[in-house]
Amino acid sequence: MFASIVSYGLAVGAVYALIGITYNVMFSASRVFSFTAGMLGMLGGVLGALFINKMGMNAVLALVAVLACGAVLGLVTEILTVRPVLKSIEQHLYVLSTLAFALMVQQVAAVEWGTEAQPFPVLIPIDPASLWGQIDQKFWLPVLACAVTIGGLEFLYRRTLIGRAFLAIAEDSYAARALGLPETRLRMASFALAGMIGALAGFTGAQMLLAYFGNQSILNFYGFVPVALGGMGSNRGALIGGLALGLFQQAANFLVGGIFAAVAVFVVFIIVLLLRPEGLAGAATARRV
Amino acid sequence: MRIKRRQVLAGSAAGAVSLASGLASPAIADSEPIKIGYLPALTGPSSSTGVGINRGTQLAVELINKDGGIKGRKIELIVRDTQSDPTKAVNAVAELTQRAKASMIFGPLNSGEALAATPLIARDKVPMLHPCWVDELIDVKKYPMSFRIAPTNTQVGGGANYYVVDVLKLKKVAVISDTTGYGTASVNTYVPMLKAKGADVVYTNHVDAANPDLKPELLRMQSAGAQAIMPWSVNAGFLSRICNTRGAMGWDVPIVGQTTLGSGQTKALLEKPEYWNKVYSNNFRQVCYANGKLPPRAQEFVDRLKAAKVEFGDTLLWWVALGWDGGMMMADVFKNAGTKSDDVVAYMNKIKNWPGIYGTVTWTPEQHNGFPDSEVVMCEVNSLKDGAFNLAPGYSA
Amino acid sequence: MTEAAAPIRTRGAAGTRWLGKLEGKISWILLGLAGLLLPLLDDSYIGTIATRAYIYWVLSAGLNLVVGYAGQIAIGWVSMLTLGAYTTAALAAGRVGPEWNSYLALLAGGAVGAVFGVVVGLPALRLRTFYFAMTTLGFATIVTQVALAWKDITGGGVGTPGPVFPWPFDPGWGFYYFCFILAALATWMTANIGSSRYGRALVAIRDAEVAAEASGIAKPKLLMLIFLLAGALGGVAGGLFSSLQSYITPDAFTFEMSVLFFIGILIGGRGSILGPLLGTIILTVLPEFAAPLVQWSTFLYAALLLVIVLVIPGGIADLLDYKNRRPLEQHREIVPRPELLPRVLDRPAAELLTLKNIALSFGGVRAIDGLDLEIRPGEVHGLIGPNGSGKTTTLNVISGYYAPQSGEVRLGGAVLPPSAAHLRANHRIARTFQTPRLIGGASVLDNVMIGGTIDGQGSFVESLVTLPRHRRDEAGLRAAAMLALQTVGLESLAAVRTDRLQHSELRFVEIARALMLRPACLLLDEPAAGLSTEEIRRLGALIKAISRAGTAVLLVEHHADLIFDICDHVTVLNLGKVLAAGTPAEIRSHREVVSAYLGA
Amino acid sequence: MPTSAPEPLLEVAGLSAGYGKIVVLRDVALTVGAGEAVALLGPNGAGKTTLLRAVSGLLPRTGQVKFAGRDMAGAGPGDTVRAGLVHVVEGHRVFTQLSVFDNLLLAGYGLPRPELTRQVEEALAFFPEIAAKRNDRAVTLSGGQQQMLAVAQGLVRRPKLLMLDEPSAGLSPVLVDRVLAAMVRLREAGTAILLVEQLIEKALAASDRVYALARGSIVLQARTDEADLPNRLEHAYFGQDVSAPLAS
Repeated sequence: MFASIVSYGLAVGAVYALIGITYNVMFSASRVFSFTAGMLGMLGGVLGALFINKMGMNAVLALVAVLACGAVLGLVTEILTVRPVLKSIEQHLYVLSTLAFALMVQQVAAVEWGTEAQPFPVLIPIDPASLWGQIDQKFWLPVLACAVTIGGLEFLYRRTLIGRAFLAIAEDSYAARALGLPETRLRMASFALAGMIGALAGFTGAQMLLAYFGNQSILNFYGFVPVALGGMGSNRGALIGGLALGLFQQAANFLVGGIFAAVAVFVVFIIVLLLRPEGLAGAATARRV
Repeated sequence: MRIKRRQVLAGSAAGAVSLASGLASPAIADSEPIKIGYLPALTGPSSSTGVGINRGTQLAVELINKDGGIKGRKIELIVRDTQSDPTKAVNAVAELTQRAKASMIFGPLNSGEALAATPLIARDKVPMLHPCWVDELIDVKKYPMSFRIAPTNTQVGGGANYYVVDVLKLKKVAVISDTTGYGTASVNTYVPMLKAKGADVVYTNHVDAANPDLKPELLRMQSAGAQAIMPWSVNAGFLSRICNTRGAMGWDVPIVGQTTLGSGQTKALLEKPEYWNKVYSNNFRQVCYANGKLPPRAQEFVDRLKAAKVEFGDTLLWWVALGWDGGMMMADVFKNAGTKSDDVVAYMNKIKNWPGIYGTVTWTPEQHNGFPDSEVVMCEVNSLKDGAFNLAPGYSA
Repeated sequence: MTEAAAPIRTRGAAGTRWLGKLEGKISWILLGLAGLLLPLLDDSYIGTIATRAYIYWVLSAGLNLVVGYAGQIAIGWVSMLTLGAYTTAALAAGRVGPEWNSYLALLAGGAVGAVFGVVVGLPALRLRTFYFAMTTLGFATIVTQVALAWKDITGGGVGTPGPVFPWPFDPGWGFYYFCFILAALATWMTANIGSSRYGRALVAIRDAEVAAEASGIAKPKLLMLIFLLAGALGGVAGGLFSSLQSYITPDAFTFEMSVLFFIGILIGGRGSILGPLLGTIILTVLPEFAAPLVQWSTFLYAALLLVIVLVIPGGIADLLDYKNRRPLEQHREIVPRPELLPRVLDRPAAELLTLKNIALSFGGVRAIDGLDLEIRPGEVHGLIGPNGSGKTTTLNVISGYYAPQSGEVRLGGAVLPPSAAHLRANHRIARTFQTPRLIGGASVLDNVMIGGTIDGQGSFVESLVTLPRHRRDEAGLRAAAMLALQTVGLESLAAVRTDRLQHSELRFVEIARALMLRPACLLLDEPAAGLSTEEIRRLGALIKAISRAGTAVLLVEHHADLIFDICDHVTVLNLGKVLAAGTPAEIRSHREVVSAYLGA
Repeated sequence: MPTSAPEPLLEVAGLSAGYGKIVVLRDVALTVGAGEAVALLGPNGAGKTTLLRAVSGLLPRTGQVKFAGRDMAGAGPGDTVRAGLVHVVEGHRVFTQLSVFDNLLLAGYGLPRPELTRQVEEALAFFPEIAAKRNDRAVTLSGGQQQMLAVAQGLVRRPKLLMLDEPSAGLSPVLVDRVLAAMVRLREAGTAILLVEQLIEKALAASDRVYALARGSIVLQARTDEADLPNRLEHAYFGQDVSAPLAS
């Protein structure tokens, strides 16, 4: 029982964390929260199932293809729904444009690839006897993906110039432009990156969550909770928040059962936000006049 | 997939036509087609049943019209895809009864929409043929004009309960469902029935079908000492998770329950094929293999389907059969009673042992549930072949 | 705000005013007739669809105030429909206690909606836009979950039959008229609010929150009232919905429906009533005429939303708003009429505004460092100094945006509470802003009327149903605003959308709005920035006249010539300290000041 | 037209710019010769910062900007920087979360690595004080050091013309002198400079020519060695006697 809470809780928590990071990567490049985060997670699963089951790709090829699709969708999001409304960001039109785009994509997924949950194949053929086989890969795959992503991002932001350029844009885009940093291209790059992270989350989580168009709204919400709790833009916060959420949710699942688990998560979410609108690790807002 | 979409278009095109012709005078000349309102869920969630049934109905109407229709009048099937959305169903009912002046309504298939549609159809005094299982839909006082051509949930659950308690001789039972109307309704009805049969219901719960991890549920069942799991849901994902979790836990209890346990989608979602062993789903004697052979009526029907190149390997034979029976039943009624609703009801009240593919139907003025208990059986889901199954062990052929 | 703009007419012949009134109402009359006569078609399919549209509109009418006016992105408002539906149905079916009369049950549904409207609304006071959107979404899912779980009341997944309303509104056309009447009522009431000072305040909160506070608008109280109303309407809509559906199960309350309400409003256009009404009707009817597209309906809604956001943010309301497509006269001149000021500023004699030893620092930087200031009624007090010398900060302390770490601000005898911007208006302290804070989508007159919000007497409820006091308020505010506009010389633009004005005109609109407070003290933050020399001259004359009418004016300005022309008294700040104070002449001759101002 | 420089490095003519509806600059013309140091003075709100932003492409503008003989029409900040015209913005806005060294690397974003590191070292050489803190995060620097870092960022690309916006703002006199001293050395190294400053005397001391901007247009142009300059400036500032004879 405890083992199940931990294994499943961490796995699903890792998926939430990855979606949260997807939110963050887009946010820090543009100050925009995008409803497309959950969409990317959903597509990671649906497209993965499509490529492997219907088109008979092997797992690696499928992963590459899915990541590519994620990147493209990230770019489309930036060009179609973010850039046009960026100059009047205080009107928050991005909430609407990204929501609209996400809904459109979800509907296409539903109609084209079915409203029933599709099976998602076992990606890595391991014999259960082996060490790796001890724990079902649907549990450790997302965790692995999460670790790799965090590591990758840390490397990107700490070791590479382009990564520092991302940080620079996030901190002060005006000064960054004045230095001649290609702000637009960097923003597109981070949306592409976010696209890949979201797709990866969906792809590695799909053995557990199945390839199902309905996962979009679930991931949108549960992926945002870690961001809200961990403070926007903070990937560490998203990671911790995500794993905590996963464990909490699963524990509630065991102790009080399905429906009330959802209610419990929501209540905690609201209470925390009302007490700390900036999140548990957030900062205060700037002057208005 | 392809078939599904083609039929959606066919169906809804008809819908559009009816809407266009709506303002024309409703006077019915003898040459005019007989309008049948048809409310399947062809798209959206839980539409697989609708798609399967629709194939049968469409075929039946096709053939009837090919042989010149009913007394020279063609049957016009006015299809409105409800997407199992009650609001769409309510709109559609208004269109079919009020504007299209349909002579009878077939459907809707899912509980939520059926519950909403039935009182409205009754209010408009249009005869109604029910493929849906929810007990509340049939009530000769409240809805004197609606008849059921399918079993009730009570019958279906009774069949399963009978198999668990009287055939498998298991006393400690766990009952679980998803949170849909169908799921909750079923459990609420079956648990008392089980208790009445002297079984000990050691665990009951409703679980959100979206919840991807059912291990907590099964662990609780196990620790409660359950000897059999009885899941009630039309959600393939949910049911397959139960099978997978049971398999992964290496817990060797039978799963006895809803027909979708045996659907293609459920099979596709299994992690290992053997997780489908010791899984018994509801089915219907008329469309099950006994000693490897279908009953003659069903066999003849299968040949007809193959001849008409209607795909059914990817769905369930009984779905197609149910759709077919619906079409044929309505045709029979109109042939013998005309289209005046009172005559229709009077005639239907007297139908006895009507030989359907899906079941043998009998109605009386007091009883509009026409499906015989004896034809509700259980089958071995892992014996799926051409959309049909073997009778579960323990039934006499 | 087209509705609000419609009845507005500058002093013209009675005939044109009457025509103008009609012009504003014509679309409503047509809609009403259509609704009344629809039953003549005797097609109850159309009847059902129309009834559904009315019911959805009852909810959307309220939601429109939340989304369209207050700009709160409440995506999950379907939860109110769910709550209302189950409350009404459960009570009418006698699932709790004895069976209620359907009409009473409907009222109860409204009440429950109202309560939860406030509960869901509360986070909006603290949370950022996207966060709030998410919470409403979350709440919507929770409500359905609970409906599934709480079997005794809701019937769980099996659901529960909806109420049947007895005569005169029994099923069929009776019920149709019931919904029609309620929809009309909802429209009337929300339109009343929309065109009242409450509606204007909402839009101000949406587009110019800071200016709203300066005009004495208290955001929390107002938003709660709106959420209450929107929740109640949602609940009533739910009750009607449960009756129309005849039987409700949780799967009837989908996210798609929530999206439909929300998008209907935005398609209609923010800050309009007619637009969202049409939007809702279109979205309700559309799927019926596009049967082959039924499975694509959500896609179409979303696509529509995207187009609206990117191409016509104004929505349908903008397309209907032909009045604002009439070209404006080019080379306009602003000719203030200071002689009107005595009428505008008719109020008890103003008092002395004093700052004592104010100190305020951001982080390590001392923005103001022990500042003393005296601003006398009837005088213009200039405040100059290099960048970062603390001029605007001083203004913000006086108008209550910053709380000083030490020192106090007094008006006459009263000490002003630190950092309570929305209470300053009660002390008749008005201000303008470095960059004009106006509502681009609203008419100039509406923008000015916002300045007088605190002079309204009527309560929210009185405005809801236009009781006499409300009508007196409106008439009074409108007259005062027109007078203020004449004073600054913009009356000819009263009915024009503010975002069509030139920059210089915006500055004068802000002054007109400030005058609505009949200010004892007027704070001007660089009013001359971006004005032509001639305009600056007129501005100067106006400011001087305002002070002579007994107002204490504090003028922060870079245009030294303006300062030296009109100020009676000048204070020079440097690094948050007073460097010198005196008459313009003294200051000009003050070498140190000159060099300081030039920055040595 | 000034005869001070044989062929102007920067040539601005008929330039107008503003924010949304607010027109701040009206028909501004000015030139900076190669290796020349020019001070741009004027009261607050005159449009000095706006002018720099418009020239460096941070703000949309109308009118003509020629740099090093090339028409910069439609050039964004990136192009301007690459062309060798670098704008050090007001308020020492450096990236506080990054190290000093990273801040400088970013200033040369896109340059090949070896070249980039070399030029970063060069830039650091101007400010030994911050060179010592190269690995500290910029948030740990004092205001003055941050300003030096900002200027150093401006140097990384070895600009032909460096535009400095109020490098003295918020600095103690000592630091101001240091920053301006660095500027003088730059100039000796052949970099042209356009300096926006509040501290008139210091600005004049550091430059060859001066423009005064008031109410959005150039109201005075002179050589810094001309007599009675402070007086004429004052008049220009306070809006009287705008018709002061322009320098020849």
